[in-house]
Amino acid sequence: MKAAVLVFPGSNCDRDLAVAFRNAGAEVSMVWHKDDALPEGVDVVGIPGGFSFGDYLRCGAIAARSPITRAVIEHTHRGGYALGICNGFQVLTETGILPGALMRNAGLKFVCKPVDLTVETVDSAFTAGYAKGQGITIPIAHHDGNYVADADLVARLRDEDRITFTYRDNPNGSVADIAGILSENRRVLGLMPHPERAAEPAHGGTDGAALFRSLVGALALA
Amino acid sequence: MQEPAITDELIAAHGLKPEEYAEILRILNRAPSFTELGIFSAMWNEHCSYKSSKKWLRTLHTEGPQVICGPGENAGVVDIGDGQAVVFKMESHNHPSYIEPYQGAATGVGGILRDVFTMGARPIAAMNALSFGQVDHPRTRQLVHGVVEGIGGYGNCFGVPTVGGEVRFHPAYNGNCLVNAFAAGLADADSIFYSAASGVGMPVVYLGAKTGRDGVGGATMASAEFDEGIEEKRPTVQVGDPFTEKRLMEACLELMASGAVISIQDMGAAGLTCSAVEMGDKGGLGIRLDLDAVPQRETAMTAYEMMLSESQERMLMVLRPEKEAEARAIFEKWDLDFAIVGETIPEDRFLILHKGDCKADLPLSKLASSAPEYDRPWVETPPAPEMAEVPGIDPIDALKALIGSPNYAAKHWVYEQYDSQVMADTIRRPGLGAGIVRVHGTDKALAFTSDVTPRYVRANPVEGGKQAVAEAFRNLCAVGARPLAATDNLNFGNPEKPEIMGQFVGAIQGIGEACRALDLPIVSGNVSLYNETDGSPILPTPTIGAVGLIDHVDQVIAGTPQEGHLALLLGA
Amino acid sequence: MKARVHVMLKDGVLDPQGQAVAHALGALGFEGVGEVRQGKVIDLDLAGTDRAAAEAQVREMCEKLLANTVIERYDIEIG
Amino acid sequence: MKARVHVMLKDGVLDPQGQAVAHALGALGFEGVGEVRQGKVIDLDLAGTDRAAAEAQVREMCEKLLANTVIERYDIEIG
Ligand SMILES: Nc1ncnc2c1ncn2[C@@H]1O[C@H](COP(=O)(O)OP(=O)(O)O)[C@@H](O)[C@H]1O
Repeated sequence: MKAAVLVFPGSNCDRDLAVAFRNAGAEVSMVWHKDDALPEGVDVVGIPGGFSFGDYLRCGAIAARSPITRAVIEHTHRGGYALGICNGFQVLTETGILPGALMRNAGLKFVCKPVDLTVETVDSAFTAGYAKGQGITIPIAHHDGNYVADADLVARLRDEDRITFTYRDNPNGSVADIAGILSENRRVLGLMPHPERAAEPAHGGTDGAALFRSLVGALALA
Repeated sequence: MQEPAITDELIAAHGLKPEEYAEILRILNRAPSFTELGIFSAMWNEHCSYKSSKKWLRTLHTEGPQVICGPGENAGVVDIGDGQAVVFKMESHNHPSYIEPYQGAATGVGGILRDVFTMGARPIAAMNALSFGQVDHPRTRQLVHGVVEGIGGYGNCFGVPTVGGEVRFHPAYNGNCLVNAFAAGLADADSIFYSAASGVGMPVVYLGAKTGRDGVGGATMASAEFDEGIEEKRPTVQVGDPFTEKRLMEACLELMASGAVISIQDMGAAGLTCSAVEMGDKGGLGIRLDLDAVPQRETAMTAYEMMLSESQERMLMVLRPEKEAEARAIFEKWDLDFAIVGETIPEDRFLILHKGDCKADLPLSKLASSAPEYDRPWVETPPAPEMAEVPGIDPIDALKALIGSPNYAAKHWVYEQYDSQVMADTIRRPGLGAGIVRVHGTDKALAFTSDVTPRYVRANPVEGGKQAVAEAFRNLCAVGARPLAATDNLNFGNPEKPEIMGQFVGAIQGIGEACRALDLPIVSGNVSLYNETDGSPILPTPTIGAVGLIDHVDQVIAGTPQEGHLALLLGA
Repeated sequence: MKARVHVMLKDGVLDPQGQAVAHALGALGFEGVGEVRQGKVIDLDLAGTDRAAAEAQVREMCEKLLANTVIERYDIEIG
Repeated sequence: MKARVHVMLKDGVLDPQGQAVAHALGALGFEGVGEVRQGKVIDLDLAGTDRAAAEAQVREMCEKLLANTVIERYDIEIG
């Protein structure tokens, strides 16, 4: 199973994401934002957390227009998998690969702490390793994680079972407590919490590990 | 452009005393030019020269088998085994943070991170020790919000986990808050980079962001007491750009790995001046700078402005000439400026050329070494008055009062605004004593703490100094770490007052004694004096930042107390 | 030529920053402050002298980068 | 009454956001883009009908809260 982790000049969770993929058994290559193609045979693209371009203008906005991101858009159009965490989720909404937008937290402050989530669907390669309704604890660390979508979009996400995680105690004002969503074909996941920071016992919790394990497992079989 | 004539007012405005100016005349055997005056004022102000504190800093305990590099470089370097080293330092940004809390605190974090990666270390942990005025003082709320947001804004974007710190409130800080920022990085023990230039005719290279008029005169301000005129000094605050700093760090680490770097120095206060003089002086060489080649953000900048600019996110390097193309390509990859701005020369000269004119021609070694050094008069702090009888109070009420006081309340409002887990190696987040970060890819970990209790230091500087060291030492032991070494950030009032100087001397004596007794060498540090407003000083605040080693993460003493656990009281 | 772009949240999208400003103004004792909305202003220096061409170019910049049209609207002044 | 406030970094103060936007526009192929500065725009709904009084009030808001006059300047339009 081959994963590619994008590196924008201000990415700072790129190494963390690569470690989590590797520990789950994936072969990982790091891909520079100025490249215009993904390496041959990539199964999943990881878009890491951080501040891709300083988060200037809007979080993820400049990264979403980078040469490598055009290649990611094509990859997802071909049915390829992608995982965007935190800033990566912001990049995915800015490209339009995922619907909605992420705004400044309702409390206006950066928030870093572990939060309790509910697993809303297990019908995806990312979440197959959890149980539906399971409570998990994963850290967040963001300033702009307030997911906005109009009522129609929220209804559609619900009807199509595309909400993967919800907050139990909403830390940022997200509509419908949404913490993560899937694309229509269920192959692209964007989420604000950082599963790669809860993937080893040393992190003080391992609830995030199942995400990488089930993804790598599913794609290795595919 | 015509440079202003040197007048007594101009000399005073540069923070130089008449006798200091007389010394300049003696060294040069002529009057300095305006640019030269600026250079002297930058090199000789308290902030760069440590002229009031040097004598006492020499008495500290700074050595030990674990110490690879003690005070004198950008940061201290300590062996952690397996060919690795931890590089750390703490530094204040008090005055800028009081004037513009967000940017002042942010650029303080930026400065300390640069100190660490200049030495070849990737920053892996940060802390911040903050002292504010009374909670209900009109300025406090804005300062707390701005400072905390600024620290988070910079550190979070840069990508370093903030794992500890302190927050205190006391009326003595009403007019002068303290912002002390700590950073630690990880490096291979055999590839530490130092500032001493070597070799004649080697290119001097400017790296990073462009130069603007930011903070011209800021180093002078940082050492001046606040007064009514503060409004006019405002434009000396700079804006930080953590995104550029992140790129600068990645580019520098790549550059160091390429073998292109002979020596490197970050541009802090009075950037180009201090960094160039230090590289030349430590290498026993002269430096020539051609200012026309300096990347500039603004038009029509003068030599004076460029030499004193405090624009952030810049470095100066002496390059191996055969590596130029490779080095340039690295900086282009990260979209940063790379410009050859001069070279090392054999003569003892600091030569500044601009638009075909020689703007400064100074004996370089004298600039660095002949800064005045003062043995300021001091008086021993008299014993604190006897405490009044402690009122009889119900223990539970007393506990409630303590927990409810801002100084002992939970600090999560502060540290939850800091990313404490980026890099995915944080083992213990802020909130319970020392923070712990794993050494990436190993089972080792490093513990970090920052401590001082200023009211103890005021009551008895020697004992208060000892106590700060002892508390830091205990905080490390309490998580299972072996204390390795420490850094100090000595914040005091006006050293020209004998009673303040007495606090300073006493605290250093206490810190020195405790460090010797516990074998905890001080490997880096920073002194911030003149923390006074309208003559009223802060509490003496010698912050101690300490680092400990944990051989295996399994040895971390963690866990939160639970019902049924046994409580033991250890020690005297 | 100079261009100025305003990017504001669309009506109906909650503006937490604007709300916080309104709240803070109230706390400072300013009276009669109703709704507050906060947005971005971007000033651009452009080469060229053709106003219509400049406006078309800036519009394209807004669509491609400066605004997130899912939640934001923009207006352009060529000055 | 409506008021619009622009808050911009003073000339000469580094504007990292503006720089990043200029760079991104260049990378997207937009030509002839010189300096870019980014600031805030704040729209306020005010009670009262006296323009001069409104302007004075908004000026006070700027000095006290909306702008950080150490590094920012502001201008006010009463509309
Ligand atoms: N400014 C700060 N930044 C980060 N962490 C902080 C800060 N202030 C306090 N903390 C953290 O909060 C916890 C409690 O701090 P403190 O009240 O000083 O107690 P302690 O005596 O345990 O250090 C510690 O873990 C400390 O690191």
